Order: sequence, then structure tokens, then C-alpha cells
Amino acid sequence: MKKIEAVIKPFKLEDVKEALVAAGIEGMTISEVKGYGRQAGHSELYRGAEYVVEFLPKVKVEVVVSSSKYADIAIDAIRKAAYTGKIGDGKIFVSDISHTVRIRTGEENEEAL
Amino acid sequence: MKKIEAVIKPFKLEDVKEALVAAGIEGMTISEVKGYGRQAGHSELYRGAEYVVEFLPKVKVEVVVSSSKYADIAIDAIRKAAYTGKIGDGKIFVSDISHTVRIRTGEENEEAL
Amino acid sequence: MKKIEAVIKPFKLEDVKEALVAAGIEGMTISEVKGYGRQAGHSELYRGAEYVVEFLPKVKVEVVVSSSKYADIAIDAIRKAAYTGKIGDGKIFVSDISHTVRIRTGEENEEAL
Amino acid sequence: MEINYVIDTFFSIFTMVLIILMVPGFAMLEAGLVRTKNVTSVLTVNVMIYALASMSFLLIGYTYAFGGWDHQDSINKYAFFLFQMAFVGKVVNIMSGGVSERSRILPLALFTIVVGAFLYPTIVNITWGANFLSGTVLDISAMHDLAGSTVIHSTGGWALLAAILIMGPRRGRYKKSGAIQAIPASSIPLVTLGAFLLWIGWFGFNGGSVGAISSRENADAVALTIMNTNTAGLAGAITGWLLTYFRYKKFDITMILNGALGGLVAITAGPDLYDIYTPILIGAIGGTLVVLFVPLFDKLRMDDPVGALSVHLVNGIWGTLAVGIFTSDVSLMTQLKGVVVVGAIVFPLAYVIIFTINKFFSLRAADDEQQEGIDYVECGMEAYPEFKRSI
Amino acid sequence: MEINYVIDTFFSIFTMVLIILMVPGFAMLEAGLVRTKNVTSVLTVNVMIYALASMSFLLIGYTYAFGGWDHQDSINKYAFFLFQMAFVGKVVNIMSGGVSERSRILPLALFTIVVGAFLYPTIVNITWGANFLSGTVLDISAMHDLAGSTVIHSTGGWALLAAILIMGPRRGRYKKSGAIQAIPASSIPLVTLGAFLLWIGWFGFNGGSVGAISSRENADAVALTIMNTNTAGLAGAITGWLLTYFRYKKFDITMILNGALGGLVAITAGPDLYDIYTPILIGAIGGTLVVLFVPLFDKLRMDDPVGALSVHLVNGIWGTLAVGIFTSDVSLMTQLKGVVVVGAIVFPLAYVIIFTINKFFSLRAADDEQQEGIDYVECGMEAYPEFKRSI
Amino acid sequence: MEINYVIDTFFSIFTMVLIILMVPGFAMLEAGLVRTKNVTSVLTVNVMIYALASMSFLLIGYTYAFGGWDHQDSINKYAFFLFQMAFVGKVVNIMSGGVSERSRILPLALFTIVVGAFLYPTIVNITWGANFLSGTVLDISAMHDLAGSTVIHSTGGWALLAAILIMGPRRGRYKKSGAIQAIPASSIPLVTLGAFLLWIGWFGFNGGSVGAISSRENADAVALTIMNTNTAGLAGAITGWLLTYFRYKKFDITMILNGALGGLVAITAGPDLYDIYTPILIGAIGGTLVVLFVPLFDKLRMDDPVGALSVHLVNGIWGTLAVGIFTSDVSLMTQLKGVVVVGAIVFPLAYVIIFTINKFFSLRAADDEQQEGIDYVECGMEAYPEFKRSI
Ligand SMILES: Nc1ncnc2c1ncn2[C@@H]1O[C@H](COP(=O)(O)OP(=O)(O)O)[C@@H](O)[C@H]1O
Ligand SMILES: Nc1ncnc2c1ncn2[C@@H]1O[C@H](COP(=O)(O)OP(=O)(O)O)[C@@H](O)[C@H]1O
Ligand SMILES: Nc1ncnc2c1ncn2[C@@H]1O[C@H](COP(=O)(O)OP(=O)(O)O)[C@@H](O)[C@H]1O
Repeated sequence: MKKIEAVIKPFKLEDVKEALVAAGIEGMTISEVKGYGRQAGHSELYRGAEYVVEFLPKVKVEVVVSSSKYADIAIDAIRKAAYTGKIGDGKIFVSDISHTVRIRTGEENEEAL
Repeated sequence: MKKIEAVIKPFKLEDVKEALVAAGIEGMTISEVKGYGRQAGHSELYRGAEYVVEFLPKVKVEVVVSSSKYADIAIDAIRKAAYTGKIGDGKIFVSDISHTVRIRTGEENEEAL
Repeated sequence: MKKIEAVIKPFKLEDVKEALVAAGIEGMTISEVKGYGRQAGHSELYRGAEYVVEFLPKVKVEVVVSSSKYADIAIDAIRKAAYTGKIGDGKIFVSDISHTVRIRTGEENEEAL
Repeated sequence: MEINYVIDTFFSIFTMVLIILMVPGFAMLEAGLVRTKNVTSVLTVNVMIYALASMSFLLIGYTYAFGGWDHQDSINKYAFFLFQMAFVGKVVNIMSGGVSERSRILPLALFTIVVGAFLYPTIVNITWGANFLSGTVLDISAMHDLAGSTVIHSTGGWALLAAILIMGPRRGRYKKSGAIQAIPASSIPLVTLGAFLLWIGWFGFNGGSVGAISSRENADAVALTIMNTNTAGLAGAITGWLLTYFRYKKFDITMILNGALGGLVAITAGPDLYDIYTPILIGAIGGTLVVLFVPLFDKLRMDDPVGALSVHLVNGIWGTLAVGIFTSDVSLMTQLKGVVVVGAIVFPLAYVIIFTINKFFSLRAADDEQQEGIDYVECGMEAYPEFKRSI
Repeated sequence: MEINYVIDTFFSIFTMVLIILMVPGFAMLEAGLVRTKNVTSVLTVNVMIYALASMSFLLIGYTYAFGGWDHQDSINKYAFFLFQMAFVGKVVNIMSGGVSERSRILPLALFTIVVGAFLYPTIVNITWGANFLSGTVLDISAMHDLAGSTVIHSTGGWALLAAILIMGPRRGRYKKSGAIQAIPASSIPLVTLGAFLLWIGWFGFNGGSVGAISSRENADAVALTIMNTNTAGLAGAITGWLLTYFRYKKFDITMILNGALGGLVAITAGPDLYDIYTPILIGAIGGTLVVLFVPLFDKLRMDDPVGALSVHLVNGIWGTLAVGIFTSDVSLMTQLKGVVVVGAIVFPLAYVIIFTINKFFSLRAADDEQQEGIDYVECGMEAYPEFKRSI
Repeated sequence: MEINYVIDTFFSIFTMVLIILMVPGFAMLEAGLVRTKNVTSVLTVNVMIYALASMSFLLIGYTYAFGGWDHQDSINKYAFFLFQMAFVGKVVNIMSGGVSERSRILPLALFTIVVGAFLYPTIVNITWGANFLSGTVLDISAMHDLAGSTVIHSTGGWALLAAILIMGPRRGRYKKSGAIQAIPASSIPLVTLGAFLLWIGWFGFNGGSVGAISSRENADAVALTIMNTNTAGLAGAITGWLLTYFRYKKFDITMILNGALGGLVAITAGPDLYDIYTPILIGAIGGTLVVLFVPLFDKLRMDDPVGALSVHLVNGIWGTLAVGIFTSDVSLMTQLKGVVVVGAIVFPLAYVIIFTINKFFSLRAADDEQQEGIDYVECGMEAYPEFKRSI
């Protein structure tokens, strides 16, 4: 099984979720993160002075799928939905999952997804 | 080494922590996440109209253990403690960790856990 | 490619970021987590009674690098910057990433980092 | 007599202070109702409105409205001014609240100045003030509007209506599919705090509008006014609660509080004229109107994040007419005429002004600016930059 | 004289407004003290209490308590009513705060109506009002209770005691192991804001209870009352601080503020009777009682998330007795009798009422509902649905 | 006459209550301006200041300042005391706010007692009070300082200056590289709420300082005072806004609010003496000074998280001098002398006191304590321990 972790721009979450669901992915877990990268931090104002915020708000979407095929489908869906073309659109990282359990039923691996 | 990531219902955190500690697991890291899955989002009310919240609050528990044997123990402990039998109890994902370091001592791998 | 996850003390974040940047790492993703471990939870006060908070605030830093060599460099940078010598300095976990995509350009793997 | 002058001046200051509590009241209410990414800008707008509307009124609007500084001598002239000044920002607050999360600050500031110097004073002039329409067919000074159901609340409401028509809804609020995207309040405690500060301010708003307390009749009128004001708020809250509860079997505090505010607006035209039970009916209808109109405006794709159209415009009209319906001395026609004339003046004027401002200074924030949040784009400052103890 | 009527009516309105500040005061205090998942429901309850208790008192309770609308003519009758009405919700607030995080809203609403229409008016009737016990052995009208240490605070406290006995603790508060699970406040700023709004409201609460300010003696009594009220609050805060500090070497703001509130409750029975130093002692004992009783109630497994039993019941009793102890004109026995009679009436009545409500409408939220949070179950609305700028 | 006594006592109580609103005002402002990890301790300090400063003033400071309890008989003596007492905590608030995020609580408590019992009363004594310098060359009682631009704001400001010099900046604020680390406010809504509560409190602060309202002249003076107070605040806000906006093309609400507070401090010495337009200038200069001095103090490595030096010290001086500049009856030299004498007394005294306290009780929290956050180290209590609904 494969785990896809995508760090995206927060306001793209809704689109990414819909794209994944449209691609047949039935579950995902998201979290709020902050990102540091080529996208220069933006400058904010505080008490009459500017300063740079280096960590920008991002959302991480985690999806576990049963096969490489599904991983490619998910990657493709995320790429299209999260794309704006401006720096900071984010990254997708894929890794292996050796074992999965659904807590409610005890089902394992493919069946647990 | 194995990493166990469990996405559970938030109010089960206390039980899960106690089960892991009882099973001899000495460390864990948790984070607040939101989950999308079969558990239908619940409907909320706002200004006289209902709407559906699709991402439900969950907690992710991450535990790194030294061996498959410990992984099985941890999975078992989490499964029992996080179980309610209702949809949305969550999932457990297992993956490999190739290297571990304890920052304070520089100990590595099994010794760092 | 390698993913390095480091759980560190929150106030060390700035130092760790600077150390990573100095080591040539150009991107990272951070999140707020809570940790349970040997560092005993601290006691807090509420309405005239003390109680123990077991989960302590930590920050998780995630860095994906292209090779084991870079992984070692990153581990080294994090270790030095996050070190205080007191219990609870945190851990570093390393795992494999099989595939990486930059959403903006579609570049893959090493080029996407 | 000197003692009356003293007591009425004191009373005027007291009620003015209560009304100023509505400045943080509106600020907290609106900051609580918008999303986190727009909280700082909403607060900035609220501060700016108080500063600019008051200053414009001081320098220009007040003498235009009342024909000078010395038009009365029952209380100190500055106490009189302060009480009147405390009202002016409210008109802009009503409008700015209803276009939250999609408006840029500088154009709002321009509009604030126009309202404080010109638009609101025009309405005050023809109702409570110098009355340049006196003797013409448009003379509406016979309308009974004690504390401004029409003069303040409808005026703000008409301006908001114009603004909403010009600016359109927030990005993403009405989907192509026809679905309406709920955009929940970021902080219910702030909403509640704000609503109660407004409620308390209303005691000053309406009570002070009696104008004097230093005779037995005045004292009686003030007490009756505050009594009835409060009662209508209670009734509006209860109606807002029951209507939502019977439909959804849930308690919706945003509708309870909006119902209360609706009741308070509705009573504002004539709290001094009713017996103590009529306000229950007036407030209950006020609360009902809010519950009905909030979804109705949504159906019409008129996006109003804080419900200001239903609370202020609809109930401003209802409250003014109610005086004609429930009291024998005031005719319904007089009231209706007042409502219509004010609407016929404010709506087109506001439309032209906002249209022009929007044309040249782009009042509406672009879609991607709305997506980023007005705070980032206009203020460069997050309302809550950190959240856990440690980063 | 007319001028006295005017000034006293004005004064009554002024103090009423201060008391209404306690409505957001209680709301913020309690919203801050509970967990995030129960904040919206606690706020909803606070709004509902103000609306329902006041309306019930207006329609039924007030005439029952005072025997009609025209029982006095020194101030306007509606101003008199408003001042009295401002008190009634407080009684329910005391009770509802103490059963936060585990109570359902509709049954609380029913209880509110009963308190506003019947339970509280009964106590007012026999103390400050028409007094149907006059001439009987139970007559307690000789008790000196200026602003309600007994009439309001103990009354609310007895009702809370009944509620806690019937409902039991919050899920998970007392573990099988015997350990007590601390459940920390979700927002210390809201707690602090709420406590100060209460403190300020108390100036109106006690000062206004003098009933008049328009003669030199009245003005002196009012000033002394407010002076002593404040002093007792200061002393309670300092004691709450020192006692916690010496024990834990830490500063516990929740105990400092609860100590202040304890001191304020304790002074409420007789602030007009003491010299300016006695309140230091009374308040200090009040603060001490809070520090002692909060853990004691926990030992007795009586779960009270906001400390209302210690603040209102214990100090309501203490404050009433203190008048008998520290003044020569009022006997301790008279005070004790008042305390006992009120307790003997309120506690059983409240017990039966709450028991019945709980039986038929299940006041206590089920364990899994508590786990989910009352906000989700009863309101379908989170207090802070988002937290970072962007989701 | 009795009626004057009554009305002036009532008025004094009214204005005192407004000033007490500044207690939550300062608390919310400062809690909003610091980082989350220091919010609880800042709130604790604010509560403690109100309790300790007031109690010290009651027991010791007041009679020292005014020479006894019976130095006037135009209003009730306790009403007079309460009004004066409402001021004392402000002096410490100014200082404590400016050393937030790096100071320990117990030493601050000691300093509070010294200020309430001795330091502030000394200044009151020689300005508004018994005046032990009367007849000496240092006699500054001719200085016109209606409500304390010098007596309160500069006094607090001088104490803060001493504290900042002794304690140094917050850890990490000024980097070795020379860069200044911005440390943004944790909650803009709390900042805004606090600033408005202060603003409203100022009406009581200045209006009440007229001392009486019961004659036509007094009523006029009070109304003019409140009018001018408000106008200066408006002008300060507008200037703070424009100056920041022209530089950065962004709206900085923290500077707008600080500008308003600067304007309010600047007007405080003589709001009763100006016509109604001069305060626009005085307030505008006040706002400008804040915009200029905030970065200037940062350049001097004087770390002041809330901008109190610029708001209170700089504008306290400016406001006092302004009376000499803009009125003909008061000479600039008299005002300057007042400013200098007060500074020459307060700064060294405060320096010695704070230095001693810091020596023996270590007022400054160690670097690692600052890193952990004062809340954890001193209070063991987080301001917002949880954030999402469920943990
Ligand atoms: N090496 C990395 N490891 C982990 N996360 C990264 C890494 N590089 C970038 N990121 C994440 O991706 C986000 C976007 O990267 P950035 O370099 O700003 O732009 P782009 O996605 O256009 O290349 C960053 O904010 C960060 O959260
Ligand atoms: N494919 C997936 N990848 C990542 N997380 C998932 C996936 N499927 C489910 N989850 C997580 O598990 C939670 C529970 O899943 P859900 O389908 O609702 O119920 P159940 O656990 O009973 O199958 C979800 O809320 C989500 O956080
Ligand atoms: N087995 C584990 N799996 C995941 N996270 C762990 C594990 N052990 C420790 N951690 C994380 O590392 C942090 C530090 O560990 P701790 O045992 O307290 O101290 P130290 O790092 O000095 O060994 C913990 O708070 C937790 O977040």
C-alpha cells in the first residue's frame, strides 16, 4: 500500500478533496502545517514596522491507497486540483505502508481502506 | 523499526495512551487532525440553516517501536482501546523506519526509543 | 529519497530552521504536536489544585532530502541545533520516500526538492 | 432651571457613554462572525468608522444636520453633540458589517466620511433637525421615530442594500450548483459579548433619545422607554430561539442574538408610546422577521455575513410602521411616508456613492484577495498569529 | 419632591445598567471556564436565562413578589421593576454555571421559567416584598440583607446544591481510582473579563440596593456601600492569592478571581452598615472560604466547574451571618433564621423541581453526549470552528 | 446645597465606574498584545495590581496624598476616595505593561504596593493634594494637569523607563546581528476590546476630574472636557492610521489604537481649557509622537511590548506642555516646571526601588523562563490549554 502526503495551499483543500473523491478515494486525513520553501515568506506589519513571516500556512493531506495504480490516480488528482502555477503550490511525497487495520472491524490491508 | 500511525476518535486518546503505556510503550507523539471517510460528516446549524461538516476532528497517534513484535503489541493495544464499534473509529497504518536518533544522547535506533 | 521527521522542543524551532538552511536544505514542513515520553509531564495549577499535564508541546519538523548523504547532514544539523541536554530534547526518525512531485512544475523526485 | 440643565446634561453624558459601548459591541460582534482570516480587517474597519464618522460629523455633518451649534439650550451644547455623534458611526457599521469579508478598507473609509459629513446628516436634517424639507410635500418631520428605527437603522440598511447589489456575494458563498456554502462564525464568545454590549448600549440609545430626564414626566418617559426597549429584545430573542428550535431541534445562538437585535431595532421608533405589553408583540414579530428574512436574502443571493439587512433594514421599517399600527396618536400613513421618503433618498444616493467609490477605488476585494483573507492583503496582520503555547 | 423622584429614577436606571453588565459578565466567565467543546452551549444558556428569567418575572414573578406594580412611588415604577428584574437571572446563572458541561439546554430553560415566575419571587416576597409570611413564626423580614447575600446568592446556591446532588458529576471528573481529573478553563482572558464585568456590576447591584441617592444620607449610604463592596472584593482577591501562593508557590488567577467574587458575595448583605475597615475582614474570610471549600466540595464528589457553591452558597451564608456578627443593630439570630428559612424553602423546592425536570426531560446529558461536547449535541455549532488562518 | 452634594456624589460614582472599566481594559489590551505563553501571567498581574494598589492606597496612600479623609465636603468622602483610588492602579499598569513577557509576578506585586502606598501618593500630594512642597521652590501646584497627563501618565512612564533600563529587553528581541525580532500580538480582538474600554474609561477619567457637575458652569466644563477628550482620541487614531498607511500602504490597527491612546493621554492635562478644535491638533500630534517614538525606542534597544513609553511618557509630557502652549492663562514655564519636578522625583525614586527589588527578588525572569513562557513558570496555567474541540 502507498501513502501519499501532499502539502498544499490551504484554500485549495476543498478542490483537492473533491478531486480525490471524484477519483474514487474514499478517505483521507488532513492537518494544518506550516511550510518553509522557495516561496518567500510574506511581509507583515506590526506596530509600525514590517517583518517577514517565514513559515507559511499550508495543509497536509494524507491518503493511503491500496496500490501504485491508485497512488498515481491520487497524485494526478491532487496535482490538478492544487495547481495555481505560483511558487508555493506544494509537494507530493509517496511512501510505503506495510500494514493497515480498520479499528472498527479489524479488517486489514486493502480491505481496511 | 516500525512506525504505527493511528487516526482515532479524539475522546479515545486517554484510553489509547493508557493502553500503550500498559503495553510497555514509553513514548508517543500526537497531533490534531481532521478526517474524511465513511463516517458521514455531521450536520451543524448556522444562522438558521443546516450544513454539513465533512471533516471530522480526529487525533493522530504516532508510535515508533523497535520490532514487528512490538508493532503487533501496539496495534493490538490501540485497537482495543480505540474501539467503539461505530463508523469512524479510525485506522492504523504501519510503515518502516530506517533510522532513529535520540537528540539528547545521540543514541541510535533501538536504543533511542 | 529520505524523509527526516524530528520531534523537538518548540523554542528550538528557530535554531533548527537556521541550522537546516545553513546546511543547504531549502524546504521543510512543520506542525505542532504533543509528546509523551520520559520527560515527565509538568504539574500545572487549576482552581487551587495541582495536576499533571502528560502531553507536552513539541514541534515536528519534516524534511525530505534526495539522498542518504543529505539525510546525514540534516540529522546532524538538527541534532546540534535542538540539543539542550535535558530530557525531552526529542527524537529523529528517518524513513524512505519512493516518489516526490512538485505540484507547480510537475518535476519529480530529486528535481522536485 | 439650572438644576434641570445640570441633570439633563449629566443624563445625556450617561446615555452617550452607553452608546459608545456599542463601538466595541459592533466590533466584537462582527469580528466574531467573520472567518479568522478577516478578523483584523473587520476590527480595523470598526475603529476607523468610529474615528472618521465622528470627525466628519464634528467638522461638517453636525451643523448641516441641526443648522448650527446653538439650536437648543436645555442641555449643554457639547453634551447634545456628543449624544448625536454617538449615533453616526452606527449607520456605517450596519453597512460595513453586511459587506464584511469582501470589502477593502480605504474605499470604506471614503464612504464613512461621506456618510458622516453628508448622507446621515441629510436624513437627520429632515427628521430630527433643521428640516430643509419643511413645508414641502416631502416633509416627514411628523413621523414618530424616537431613536431611529428609520433615521439610523433603515438608513444604514438601505446603504447596505445598495452595497450588496453593487459588490455581489463573497467568493464561494453561492456555488454554481445552486448550493449555499455556510461560512460559520470564527468565535461565538465574541459574538455574544458584542451582542450584549449592543443591547446595553441600546438603553442609552433609546433612553437618551427622550432628551431629558429632569421632570417627573421625562423620568417616566425614560423609564418606560428603557423598559420597553429591553422587553422587545427579550421577545425577539425568545422568538428567534423557538422558531429555530422547532425547525431543527437545535439551539442556534446566532439566531437567538439576531432575533434579540431585531426586536431592539423594531422597538426603537416608539418605545415611549407603548404600554408595557405591546413591545412583546413588536419584538416577537421583529425576531420572526429576522428568522424569515435571513434565509430569504440568501435565496436572493444577497450575501450578508452578519444578517444586517434583516436586523436593521427589515426591522427598521417594521418598527417605524408599528408605531402607526399600535398607537392611536400616530397615523400609519405618516409613518409609511417617512419610511418611503427616507428610502427614496438614501438608497439612490448610497447607490451612486458606493458605485462611484467602487469604480475608482474598487471597494470589492478581488476573489484571490478574498481567498487569502483581507487581513493578509490589507493589514498584513493576522488576528491570532499563533495558537499553541509554544511556537 | 419631583427632583428626588427624578434623581432616584435616574440612579436606579444607572445601577440597573451596571447589573446588566453582569449578563455578559457571567457569560464570559462561564464560557472561559468550560472546555472548548461546551462553550457555545454555555453561552446559549446564558442568553436564554436572561431572556426567559426576565420575561417570566415581567409577566408573573414581579407582581407575585411585590404584590403589584404600585407598591412604591419614590421612583418610577418601571425603573423599580427594571432594577429588580436585573437580579432574577443571576439566581439561575449561579445554578446553571455550577452544572455546566453536563446539562441539556431545554430542561434548563424550563427551570429558568420556574425560577423567574415562582421560586425567586417567593423568596423576594418574604424578604423585600409583599411578605406573605408576615406575622407568622417564619417571618424573616427583619433579616438585614441589603442586596441579596441570602435572597440571591444563597438562593441560587441552594438550587445548585440540589442540581448537583441530582445530576452527579461530569463524566470522567472523578475516576474510579479515586483521582480527581482537573478540567482546565479553555480561555483565561474570558474568565478575567467576565470576573471584572461582574465586579463592576456589583457596584450597581449593591449601590442600587440602597434604593435612593437623592438625600444627603442616601448619597452617603450609597457611597459607603460601593466603597465597602469594592474593598471586600479587593480583600477576597488578595486572600485567594496569598493562600494559593503559600501552598504552591504559583499564582492561580482562577482562585484570585474566585476569591474576589467570594468577598463580593460576602459583603452583599450589609455593605451599608460597616465602617470602611470591617469589609477587609469580611472579604478576606470570604476569599478564605472559597479556597477551603473548592477542594472540599471536590472531596465530597460534588462537581462544580465554576466554583459557584463556594462563591455563592457558602459566602452567601457567611455574608448574611457577618451582618449579625459585625454590627450591633442586627442580631445574629435574626440573620441565622433568615438563612435557615430561605434554605429550608429553596432547597427542597428546587430539589423537587429539578428532580421532576430531570425525570421527564433529562437535564443531565448522557455520558457519550458529554464526551462529544454539549455544543455538538445541542447546538450543532462549534465555538471556534477554525483556528489557523487558512482552513 | 444638599442637592449639589447628591448630584456631585452621584456623578463621582458614575465616573469612578467608568474608570474601573479601564481595569479590564488594560487587562485585555495587554493580554492581547503579548504572546500566548505569557497571557495568563499578564492577566494575573493586572488583577493583582488592581487589588494591591487599591488596598495600599486605601490603607496608607490616600491619607498621605490628601492629608486625611476630611479635606473636602462638596461630595461624600468615600465617593471622593473611590474616584481617586480608581487612578492609582493605572500608574502601575503603565509600568507593568511595558515590562510584560519578561517580569516575574511577586516582585511586581512588591512594586505595586510601594507605588500605591508611597510613590503615587507623593506625586498626588504635591499636585492635587496636601502639597508638602507648598511654599518651597519646588512647588508645582500651579501646573494645570486636570486629569493627570503628568501626575498619572508621566509618573507611570518614568517608572517604566527606570524598569526598562534596569531589566533590559525580552530574550531574543534584539538579535546580535542588529536585527529587531517582531513579536506580534496574540489576539487582535482582545487588543481592540481593551483599547475601547480604555477610551470609554477616559470619559470618566477626565470628565470626573472636573470634580463637580451640579452647577451650570460645572456641567459645561464636564461636557467640554468629555467632548475634547474624545476628539483628541479621534485625531490620534486618524493620524496613527494615515502615517502608517502612507509609509506601508497597509492598515496597522495596533498603531491606530496606540495613536488614539496617545491622543487621549495628550489631551488629559487640559481638556477643560481648549476650544473644540484645538484638541484635533493636540491629538494629532499625540498620534504622531506615538508613530515616531515606537520605532525610536526600539532603535535605542528599549523594549516596550505595548508601546507604553510612547503613549504615556512622551504624550504625558507633550500633553502637559500643550496646556502652556495653547492656553493663555497657563504659562509654558509652569507646565515645564511641573513636568521636570515630577520626572526628577519619580525617575530616581522608581529606579532605586526597582533596582532594589530586582536585586533581591529578581524582577527579570531568566532567559530560559522567558523561553518557556511566564505562564508556565509563574502560574502553571496556560491561557488557552486546548484549541480544537476535542482534545
Ligand atoms: N524538502 C522539503 N521537505 C518537506 N517539505 C517541503 C520541502 N520543500 C518544500 N516543502 C513544503 O512544500 C511547500 C512549498 O514549497 P516551495 O519551495 O515554497 O514551493 P514549490 O512547491 O513551488 O516548490 C513548503 O512551504 C513546504 O511546506
Ligand atoms: N484512505 C485513507 N487514508 C488516510 N486516512 C484515512 C483513509 N480512510 C480513512 N482515513 C481516516 O480514518 C478516519 C475514519 O475512517 P472512516 O472511513 O470514517 O471510518 P472507519 O474507520 O470506521 O472505516 C477518517 O476520518 C480519516 O481520518
Ligand atoms: N516511541 C516513540 N514514538 C514516537 N514519538 C516518540 C517516541 N518516544 C518519544 N517520542 C517523542 O519524543 C519526545 C521526547 O521524548 P522523551 O522520552 O520525553 O525524551 P528524550 O527525547 O530525551 O528521550 C516525546 O515527547 C515524544 O513526542
